Amino acid sequence: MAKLALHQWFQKRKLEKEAGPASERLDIPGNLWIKCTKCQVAIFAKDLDANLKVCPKCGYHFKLSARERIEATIDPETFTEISPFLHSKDFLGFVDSAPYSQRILKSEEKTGLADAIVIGEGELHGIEVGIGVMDFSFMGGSMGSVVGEKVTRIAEICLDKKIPLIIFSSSGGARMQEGIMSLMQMAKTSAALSRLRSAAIPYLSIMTDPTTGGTTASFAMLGDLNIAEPGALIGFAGPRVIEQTIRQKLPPGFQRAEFLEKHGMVDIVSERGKMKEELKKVLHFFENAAKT
Amino acid sequence: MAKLALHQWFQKRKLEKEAGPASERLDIPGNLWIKCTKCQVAIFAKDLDANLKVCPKCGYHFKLSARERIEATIDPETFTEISPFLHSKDFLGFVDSAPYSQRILKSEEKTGLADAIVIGEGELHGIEVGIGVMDFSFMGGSMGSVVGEKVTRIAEICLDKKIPLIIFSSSGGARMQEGIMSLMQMAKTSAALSRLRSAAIPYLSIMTDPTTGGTTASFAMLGDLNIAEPGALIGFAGPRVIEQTIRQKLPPGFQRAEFLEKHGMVDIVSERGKMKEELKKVLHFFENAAKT
Amino acid sequence: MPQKPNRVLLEFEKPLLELYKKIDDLKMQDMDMSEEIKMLEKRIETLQRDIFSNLTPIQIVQVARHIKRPTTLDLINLIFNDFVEMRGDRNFSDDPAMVGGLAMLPGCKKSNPLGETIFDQPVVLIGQQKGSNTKENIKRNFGMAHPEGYRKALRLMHLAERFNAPIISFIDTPGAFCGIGAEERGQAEAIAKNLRSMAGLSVPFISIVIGEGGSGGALGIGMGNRVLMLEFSIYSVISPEGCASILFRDAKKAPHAAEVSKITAIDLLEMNVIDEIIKEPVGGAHNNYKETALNIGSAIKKHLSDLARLSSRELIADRYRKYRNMGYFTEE
Amino acid sequence: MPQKPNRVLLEFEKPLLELYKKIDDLKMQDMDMSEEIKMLEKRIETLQRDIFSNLTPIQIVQVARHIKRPTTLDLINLIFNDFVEMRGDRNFSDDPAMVGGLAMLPGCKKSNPLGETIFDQPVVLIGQQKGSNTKENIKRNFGMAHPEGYRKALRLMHLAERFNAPIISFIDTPGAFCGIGAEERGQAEAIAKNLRSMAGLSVPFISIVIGEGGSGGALGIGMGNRVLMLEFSIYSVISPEGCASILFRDAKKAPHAAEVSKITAIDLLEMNVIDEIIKEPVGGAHNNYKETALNIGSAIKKHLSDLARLSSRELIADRYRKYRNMGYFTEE
Ligand SMILES: [Zn+2]
Ligand SMILES: [Zn+2]
Repeated sequence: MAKLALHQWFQKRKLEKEAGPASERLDIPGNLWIKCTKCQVAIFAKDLDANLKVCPKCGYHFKLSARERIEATIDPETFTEISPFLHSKDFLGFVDSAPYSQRILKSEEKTGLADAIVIGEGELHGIEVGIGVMDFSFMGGSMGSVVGEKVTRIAEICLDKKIPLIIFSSSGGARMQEGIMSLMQMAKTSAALSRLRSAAIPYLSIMTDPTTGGTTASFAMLGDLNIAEPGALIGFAGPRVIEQTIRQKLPPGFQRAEFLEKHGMVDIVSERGKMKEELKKVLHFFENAAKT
Repeated sequence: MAKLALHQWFQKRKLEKEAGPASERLDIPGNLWIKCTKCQVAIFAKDLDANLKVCPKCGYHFKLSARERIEATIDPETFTEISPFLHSKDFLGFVDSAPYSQRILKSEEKTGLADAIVIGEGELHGIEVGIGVMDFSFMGGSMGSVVGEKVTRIAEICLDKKIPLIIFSSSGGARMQEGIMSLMQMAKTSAALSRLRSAAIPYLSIMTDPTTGGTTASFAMLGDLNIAEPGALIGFAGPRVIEQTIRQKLPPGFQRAEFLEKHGMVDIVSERGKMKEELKKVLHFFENAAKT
Repeated sequence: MPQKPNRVLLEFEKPLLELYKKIDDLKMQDMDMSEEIKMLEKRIETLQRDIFSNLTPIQIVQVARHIKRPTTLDLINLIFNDFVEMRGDRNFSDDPAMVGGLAMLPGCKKSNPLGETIFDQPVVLIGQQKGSNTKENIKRNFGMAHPEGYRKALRLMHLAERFNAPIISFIDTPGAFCGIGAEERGQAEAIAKNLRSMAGLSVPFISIVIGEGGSGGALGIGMGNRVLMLEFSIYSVISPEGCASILFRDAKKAPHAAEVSKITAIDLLEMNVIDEIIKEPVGGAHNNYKETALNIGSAIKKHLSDLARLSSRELIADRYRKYRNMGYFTEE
Repeated sequence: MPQKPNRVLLEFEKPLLELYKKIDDLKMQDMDMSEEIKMLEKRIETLQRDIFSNLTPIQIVQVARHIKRPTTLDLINLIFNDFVEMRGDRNFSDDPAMVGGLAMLPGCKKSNPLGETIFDQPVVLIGQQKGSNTKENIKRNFGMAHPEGYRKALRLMHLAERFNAPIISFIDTPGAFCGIGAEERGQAEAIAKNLRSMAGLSVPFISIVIGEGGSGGALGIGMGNRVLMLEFSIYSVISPEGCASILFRDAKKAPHAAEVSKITAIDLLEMNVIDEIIKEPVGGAHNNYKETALNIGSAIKKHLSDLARLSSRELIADRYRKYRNMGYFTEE
């Protein structure tokens, strides 16, 4: 399954849906009922899915996989994945509790993804866009060489085709198993965005729960508009690191999307259900600005 | 005396010096001894002058007139005044405790200046510069049409000749007797500086005690380097206005040069005695940068 | 039972009170009084027209500050489509006293060989935001922005420039805020940098004073290629009260200060500080938001279409000329 | 009576202690012992050379963090003339953990038809600043900058660009500071914006790791066309201690983490993350500031003269290529 491109996966999923209950459902505990992380209410899995995985009771935003996000964002049948077969290389021979190469294999099996991001082209309300979507379930959405390369590739494609770039971030930061190379991805991706900026190609960054570390301190913070999902944890350092550094408890709401909005780092905090509409308005603006 | 250009004034002063004690000395109370505003020590007037009007005891910087400042900054015999005969016009027919036209005449008589700024060209350690020096004793250094026009003219000359611009500010803000026109001088001078910036002509702003209001919120804050004299009051609103607004006492040191340095608004706080040397280093840098 | 409208009448509008009361009384009756009401309403309109054509400067100040006067967001929502509000200065905070974002201006016209095309023009909007009641005003700091407000505005201007969208700014502020934090974070620096940056903007820029144009705080977003003013708005280097207490040492002399400082739209048009006066509905902008918005929208479209003919270089030169020429002096 | 020098010896330098003591004793005697002292000093040098040619990664970490290691300002004052320190981010504050300003680099060479000209090159300098003792370190926040430090650096980079001066950055930080204020004021935003801006700089840009190159905080001023490293400095995505406690769940495994993470100059040169290693004096940079400065100065001049041949466009392209190529992956 690791070597399955996303369009193949969509195809497979479609077939499975027709055949019977999707096997992916099985990894949700209890299958049919899900307990909300925030308000503890039990939600019927199908209702949660229908509501884009937002708790109908308290509005808590569950994490979406890259595939779910693409489905929720890109017009049906318009998505083409790019570079689905890029894989990380364990060039340091890094072993912590397990060898890095094994970790990668495990994550591939678990997620059906080749690394922590999916990139591709598609349409959003009929507007052609390049899109990158990170997936937190692949090694905590950590950024290594593959994430850096794919962000760069999709940025270069957008530059080439003069179409807007949208990136949904969800990341714990740099992938330490790739040492300094993971740090260099911050430089690499930011350089790619520098080119987009010079060419006046719009770039929209959407930060979802959580977006921290090297991802935040590079491409996630550099949107022409920075957008966030409600309650998403967004920061440079993780809250635990800060608590250890300053030896005090952090105030409630610290580093949440609304906190960043208040502190001037985020333009819009948008509920998942309204996100596509919001993006459409913004893209429509840029599309027309480019014409006049 | 109002219509005396600065080079004529220097000439006159030279003659007077040769003839006997300068008549300007008479406006300092007690003539020979001056009490320090800050430490209250009595200083022999000649010593104070020799020390560029800085108290030898506590370092308090007395105000300098525009002419004294030019003498302290520009190489001897190199200064040429520009537009010495620009005069304010009482276009609103403004009368407060006295008609504006009379206020102007009085200030002209008192200071020997045509308005609150002197502009000209000269050399600083052999480097050609355009310079503007405000004089607080002319209606509190307030900015009306003449100050705005002269700042703009000297900026345009620097643009034309590709020489650096230096402005010493000392101002209570906009000249209210010129109504909205005094406000528009902020736009006018900033626009002139915008041209300098685009052409990469260096502009050094030196803020002296006090620099507030519309002057601070336009050309004074826009230096490639912002420099200040120690203890100078620098702000947007005057301290009394702020105290009235927030109904509390201001902390000590508030809005002083060192406070602005700490808050990131000023590059260098330089004692008057070291100012020329500091400017020389900076000008030397820019001169060489332009060559390479 | 119909509710009595929540009217806020200014001192000089008191002659209207009796007529309004009569209408209210008629509305309470069981019989159909619509004819009589219509007549009364006509009389009100005539009286209003009369009153508002003879306002003194200090009365105009009162209209400009009217609590029910349409705010920046009120007008944005009436004039434009698809407004996307953008928040924050990317430095320190989001300032609720300064708003801005992306929007589409419908009904713009472009001439071409085949005739006229009507299109939606993308524009970047900025403006000071007052509240329509005390609670809102506290949240909006009475429209007095901090440095971060000016820095948010600057961020939006640069975005507009990058994407080649015209900028419309709405000016409505008693002034930039005076306080410890504002000084610490460089109120003067923020405004100064905006002035310099506005001078160099490569896109068409229109500024509109819709209420109070308070000093450097107003100018900090106001260096348009065209500066327009609503009929009963003001624009001044200092408030009449401030001027009175500083220059006349008596705050009660504000009416006199308003008079001599020349702060009304007509005065400013005469001095070439503004380019056009936008008519207000009978009884002032607060009496009819829609008509106000319509008038502003038309003015924006007219000036945008004029400015569209200029190249980036020409736009900058046009702006330079405009501000370069401001000032009265003699040279002998 | 001569004072005993205030030496700070690292654990692995302990073999030197006895020799130092002997010298100290000899110096205390009344007789002339200069010959004997010279001999001992030679033995020390030999031993130092020996020790420093076989340092383990964690020992290099210790040298890189040595309290007496020359700081950014130490080196600036030794390498350049007429340094003018510039303060402040024009937003919020001046960050003492990040310094910068204007300076002249003497002794630069330019070839021309008539031979070689020697000239002073104006340069813009930025760098993290550590203290040389606890008091200074507290003032400098141990070289950990807040967002305002990165914004000051950015201001200086833009100034350099405007006046066409090359930029030299000195990297010496455990990392960008982690704290409430740093998060509130956008540490991530500040670093991200610097990265994007550095990528687009139109002037030659050289970054030099002189001590600790701590993660994003180091990279935030480190995207030079050339990246150089002092021999015993380190550059890593996370400190060995951090890596050990997160990945190996045991902070004591820092030596192992230092080993496997490849953070020394030699490792990084092999991976093409840096372009050159600058030799340190025998016993490390802290043993001889002047020689260290001389070596760095020569390296800067060499690379500046190389980069001087590139146009602005080529400089940007050169930088893009450099960072574009970073990463290891397969594609099948
Ligand atoms: Zn819930
Ligand atoms: Zn004194």
